Amino acid sequence: MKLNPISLFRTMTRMRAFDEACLEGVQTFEIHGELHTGIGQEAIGVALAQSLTPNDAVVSTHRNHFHALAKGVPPRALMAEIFEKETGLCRGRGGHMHPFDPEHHFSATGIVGASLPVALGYAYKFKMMGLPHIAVGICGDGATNHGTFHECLNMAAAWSLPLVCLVENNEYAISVRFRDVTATPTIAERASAYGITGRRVDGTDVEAVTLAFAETARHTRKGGGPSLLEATCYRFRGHYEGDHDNYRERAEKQRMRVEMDPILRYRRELLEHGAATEAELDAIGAKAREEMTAMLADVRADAMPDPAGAMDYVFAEVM
Amino acid sequence: MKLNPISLFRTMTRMRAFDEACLEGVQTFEIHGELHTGIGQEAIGVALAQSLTPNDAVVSTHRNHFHALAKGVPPRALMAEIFEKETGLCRGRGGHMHPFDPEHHFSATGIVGASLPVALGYAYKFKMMGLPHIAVGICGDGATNHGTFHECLNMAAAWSLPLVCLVENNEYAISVRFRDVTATPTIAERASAYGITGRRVDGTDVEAVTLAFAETARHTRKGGGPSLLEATCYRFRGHYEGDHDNYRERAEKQRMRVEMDPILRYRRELLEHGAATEAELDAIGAKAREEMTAMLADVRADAMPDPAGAMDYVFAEVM
Amino acid sequence: MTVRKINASQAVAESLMQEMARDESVVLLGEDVGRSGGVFGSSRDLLERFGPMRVRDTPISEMSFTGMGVGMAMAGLRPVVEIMFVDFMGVCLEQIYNAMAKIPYMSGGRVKMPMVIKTAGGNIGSAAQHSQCLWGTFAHLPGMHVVAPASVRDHKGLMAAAIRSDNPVVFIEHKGLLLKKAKDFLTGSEVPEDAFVTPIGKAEVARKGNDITLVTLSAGVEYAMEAAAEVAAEGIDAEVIDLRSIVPLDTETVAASAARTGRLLVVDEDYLSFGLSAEVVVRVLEKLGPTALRQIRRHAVPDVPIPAALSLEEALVPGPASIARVLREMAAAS
Amino acid sequence: MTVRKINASQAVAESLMQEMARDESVVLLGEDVGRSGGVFGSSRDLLERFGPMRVRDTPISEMSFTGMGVGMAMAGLRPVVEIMFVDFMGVCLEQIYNAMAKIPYMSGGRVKMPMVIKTAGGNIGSAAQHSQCLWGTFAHLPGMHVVAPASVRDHKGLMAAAIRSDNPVVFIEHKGLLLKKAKDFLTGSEVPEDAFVTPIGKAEVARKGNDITLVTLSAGVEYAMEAAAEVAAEGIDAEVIDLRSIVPLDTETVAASAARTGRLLVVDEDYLSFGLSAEVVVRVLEKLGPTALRQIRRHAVPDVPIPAALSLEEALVPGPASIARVLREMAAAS
Ligand SMILES: Cc1ncc(C[n+]2csc(CCOP(=O)(O)OP(=O)(O)O)c2C)c(N)n1
Ligand SMILES: Cc1ncc(C[n+]2csc(CCOP(=O)(O)OP(=O)(O)O)c2C)c(N)n1
Ligand SMILES: [Mg+2]
Ligand SMILES: [Mg+2]
Repeated sequence: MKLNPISLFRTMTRMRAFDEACLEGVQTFEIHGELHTGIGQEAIGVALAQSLTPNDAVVSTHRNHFHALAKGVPPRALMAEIFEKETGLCRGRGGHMHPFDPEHHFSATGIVGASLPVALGYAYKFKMMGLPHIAVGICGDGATNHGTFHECLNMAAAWSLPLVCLVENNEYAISVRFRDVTATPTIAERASAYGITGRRVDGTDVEAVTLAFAETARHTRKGGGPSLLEATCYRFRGHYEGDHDNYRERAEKQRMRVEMDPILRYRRELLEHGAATEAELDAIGAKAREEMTAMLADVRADAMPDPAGAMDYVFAEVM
Repeated sequence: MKLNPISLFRTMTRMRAFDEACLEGVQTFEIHGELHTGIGQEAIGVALAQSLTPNDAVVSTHRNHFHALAKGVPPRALMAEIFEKETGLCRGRGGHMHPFDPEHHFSATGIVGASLPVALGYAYKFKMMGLPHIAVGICGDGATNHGTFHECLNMAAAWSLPLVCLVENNEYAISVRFRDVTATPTIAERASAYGITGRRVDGTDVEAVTLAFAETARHTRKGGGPSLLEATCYRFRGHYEGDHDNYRERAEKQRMRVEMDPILRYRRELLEHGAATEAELDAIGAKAREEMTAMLADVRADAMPDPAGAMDYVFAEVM
Repeated sequence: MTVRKINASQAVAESLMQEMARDESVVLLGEDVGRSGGVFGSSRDLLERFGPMRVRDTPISEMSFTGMGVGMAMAGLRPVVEIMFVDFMGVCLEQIYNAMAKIPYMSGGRVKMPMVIKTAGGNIGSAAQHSQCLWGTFAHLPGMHVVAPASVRDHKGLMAAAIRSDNPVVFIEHKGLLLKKAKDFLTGSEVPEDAFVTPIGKAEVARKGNDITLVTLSAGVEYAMEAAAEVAAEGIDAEVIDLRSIVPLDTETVAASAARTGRLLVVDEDYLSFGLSAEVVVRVLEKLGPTALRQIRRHAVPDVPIPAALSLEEALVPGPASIARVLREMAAAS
Repeated sequence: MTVRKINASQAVAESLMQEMARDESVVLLGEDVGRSGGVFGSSRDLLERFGPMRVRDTPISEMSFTGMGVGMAMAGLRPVVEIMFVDFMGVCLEQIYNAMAKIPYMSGGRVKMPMVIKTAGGNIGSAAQHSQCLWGTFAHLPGMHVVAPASVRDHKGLMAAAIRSDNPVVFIEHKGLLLKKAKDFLTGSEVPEDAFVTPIGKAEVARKGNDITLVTLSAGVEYAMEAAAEVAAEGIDAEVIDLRSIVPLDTETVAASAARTGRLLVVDEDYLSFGLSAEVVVRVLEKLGPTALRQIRRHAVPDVPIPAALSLEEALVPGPASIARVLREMAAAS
């Protein structure tokens, strides 16, 4: 796989700018409820974007924005959905935790542990139809201790379904430390319980995680059965906006924000290797922020859903 | 551990005679609903009986009679419960799938996958109180593909709780073959996903399974954390009485009933080693059947619960 | 069209067979649906005919294979997911009500959910964890249709409707009906051989009558027909309405009858409180006015887990005898 | 006894603290109950005080840690199991209704189940999977008490009652009340410092009135008090009844009021159908006679998943304005 460093950098930067634009809506209460940003976890989103085909399916979690963008969900409609506008992906009914884009085979769920089963359904269909697509089920470290992790990997392996289980291990499930509630030091090693390969990669090293995901996806796409990829990372903000986040040491957070920022890391690397100049990278950042700021302005101008339609869409039209 | 062969043989024989007595109630419709016998799986029951202390806890499944007997639940009250009599362990409210004996720290559930969580609660209490007891959660091969298997072993291992997970692998979950729906050839090997030791033993070899369970229990009792023991076996009758059981080849069933009958096997062994004579073993068998036949007659004479009490026991008396 | 007498489990299996033949996207999955043909035989012969990708025996992983059904439906298939007994819904309700039932709405109508949950309920002496009906539980949670057939004919026609529906449908069979012989059905067991659809949401008047409106469904209809026949000899003329589905609830048909009789009896094999029986009563009052009924009675399982002993179960679960008793009491009271 | 103004999350935390101090067998477990003190702060400071064996942060394994609670209760402890949001009950309902709720009965009274499920419900703009109340769902399934406090005082007293009860109790807090400031409670926020118990099963008349009986609970009480105050100025005198618990349901208090006013309004933040609202109406009619009420109204979430957009949520969920509107309509109608 040939990587385009500038493109990797740009995609990460756009993702972060997207979430930063959303954050503005939290300040103003335009976004109420608990927004979960992916800031700090951009490299994993990029890894997805690099390897998926339009026909692959992705089922994500409460922390889904970057996965949606990676899958090709239109950012404008996604942001409008996060702001719960009638123009949103789901006409403001779903909200930030529940974006559904059937065209791009993307969906998410706000229930931990509920993403893998749905991904399994896509994988089953691909296998049944003999299609060369894969289904990616994404979950956090916390979700891997949910029973569905076991059930889904078992079924996928027993029936050799094209499921890639991508775990974003940011070491915390809200305040609960992974190591305090998990019997093994890594998630990848649990793959052996399903006779599949599990792999762990630094999810803040954009090239490493991109290559690892690409290999994993290729293996599964080629009929190798399901696979498990654990990408380590760190969540930069509270679990949700409004989270007091006093369960993580300030020192830890500060250190991690420097050491594990995928954008900063990659920036340093690109500069070191002379792959880009400061000015070029700054321009990419500025352009991304500009794009998202403009998008935000647009979205803000959109209408909220009309209360008269509150009861629409519960059931499909009768045949 | 010093084994008493005659006692092992007798306990198995009594267990089988117990279930055979119950079978008579099925013919006559005294027992309606779907009775699950353990016939063929006696050796595992004996293994339990040999190693548990009165204060240990056992949480069993739909196929629970032998585990109850092993834990010291009074056979008379158990049989009366299976016949749903007012004299039953649970006054006829529970029935054969739901015997509860708080005095002997025994309970069961008719829901697959629901036994381990409850056992975990006992294990937690033992650890919290610093008691030297263990909790044994029993499940079938089918139940190990349920999410609770993963969740419970993970928690037990993460917190080092005294839980023994005993799996009776009889190769089938009703009609579904273990190998068709399971990603690994054995269950024991899945222990590595929890950093604990898993062991597989021939559950129709009464001495082997007794020793294996004893070692497993000792390890956990001594503070070694949870453990997993897979005991292989074969269910001799249909999943429940009334099951057409046409999903298992007749030839397979016939062969297994010979090769994997723990009582026959042990009988041959005892005779070969001159540990007992045919006459002695026959007498043990006859005595067990006599005992259970008499018990059955007693139970049959017991009253059914009075309909007037149908609403009792939903709630505890108000404080 | 050829019509034969068959039993309810055959009717379901036949409907599945025909719908699967008709539409390649229909897939059946669940425990023991394949090699065994279903613990009640309601998926017999399907594995042989359609193979293991379309008739899938699953491990005991209800939460995940229910969610797998959700994913299949989103991917364009029409999954029928069997949860063997309705009592087990506690292990997979999450995917049923938070995903299957809500995704059409949450997606702003962009995603259809043509999925059927096929399950068996009812009391046949199987104690607290293998009895129950629980249609009230599903019905309280918005976004799914809830169907419970009574007649053999409806087992076939409503299953076809459920499969063809673009809405999620919970299809609750009754174990007692599945085990009943064709010849023993009071509501008849003549079923056309060809595929047909019974529309979801329309109640059926199983017996016309003028004195008391008796509303029920599933096995309750058989019990009610027996009771109604019994009290008819005594001059009590009950109208028996088979709801067929709880969501949608055909208030129209019930209210029209109750307006005539002035007396409403709801017979429900599910738990009494916070369920079907109160809802039917209040829907009728909302339609006819708060003082429109002279008599209101509910006859249901009185908020107690189902006991193992038959002597106790019979004391708690509505049956022909207890229904006849209630009808007599109502007739005597005015 | 010292009385201070505190908010609802403090009241719950204080009650837990006092009950845990009083009885060593009380154990709290759930996600984020320990190091974080609860996502709403309702278990703050408990980990520091009682240590990790009695205040246990769990992995996201609700089915199993709920079952662990069942085992703990059988082993003689008094577990309080937190399911963070009531919406997640679909992953663990099995252990709640098939084990916790039924074991006392299934054991013929031999096993007690002193267990509390502590969870948060209610609509505060969190969309379909993080809103909902679902008390109707629990209440339909027999064997558990279902409590939903409104006043700050009751948050403390009912939690103490739930913990001391030998029966399983589902304790549903309302996210909106947990986030509300002490000074903003219309029902007051004065709470005694010492431990006390509010009996489960007795409704409270939050506001006396003669024209309309308004029955509600949880945050609905605050909304109703606001609405009642508003329409009082227009000469409409509503009696507001805070049910406090759904199981047991205090029909006595409701019926006594409705007998006086002849007009019954049930305000329910849970889904409309097959839930609390119809049950209250029918219980009253069963007590007072089928034609005892001049007016019957239900105001609840009209069987639709909760939408994300506030503009839509507000159109669906009962609030002070919509309640006032219904009260006016009722007053105008007769
Ligand atoms: C079944 C369920 N339990 C609990 C929650 C509440 N909750 C939302 S996110 C979360 C933590 C998830 O942790 P992890 O899987 O590691 O994902 P992360 O937030 O770290 O990305 C919890 C407990 C939920 N949504 N669903
Ligand atoms: C959650 C749940 N799903 C399905 C069932 C129905 N059922 C009862 S026993 C059983 C098979 C269990 O297989 P296994 O665990 O291997 O135990 P065995 O019967 O072989 O002893 C099934 C599917 C159930 N009781 N609970
Ligand atoms: Mg995490
Ligand atoms: Mg088995």
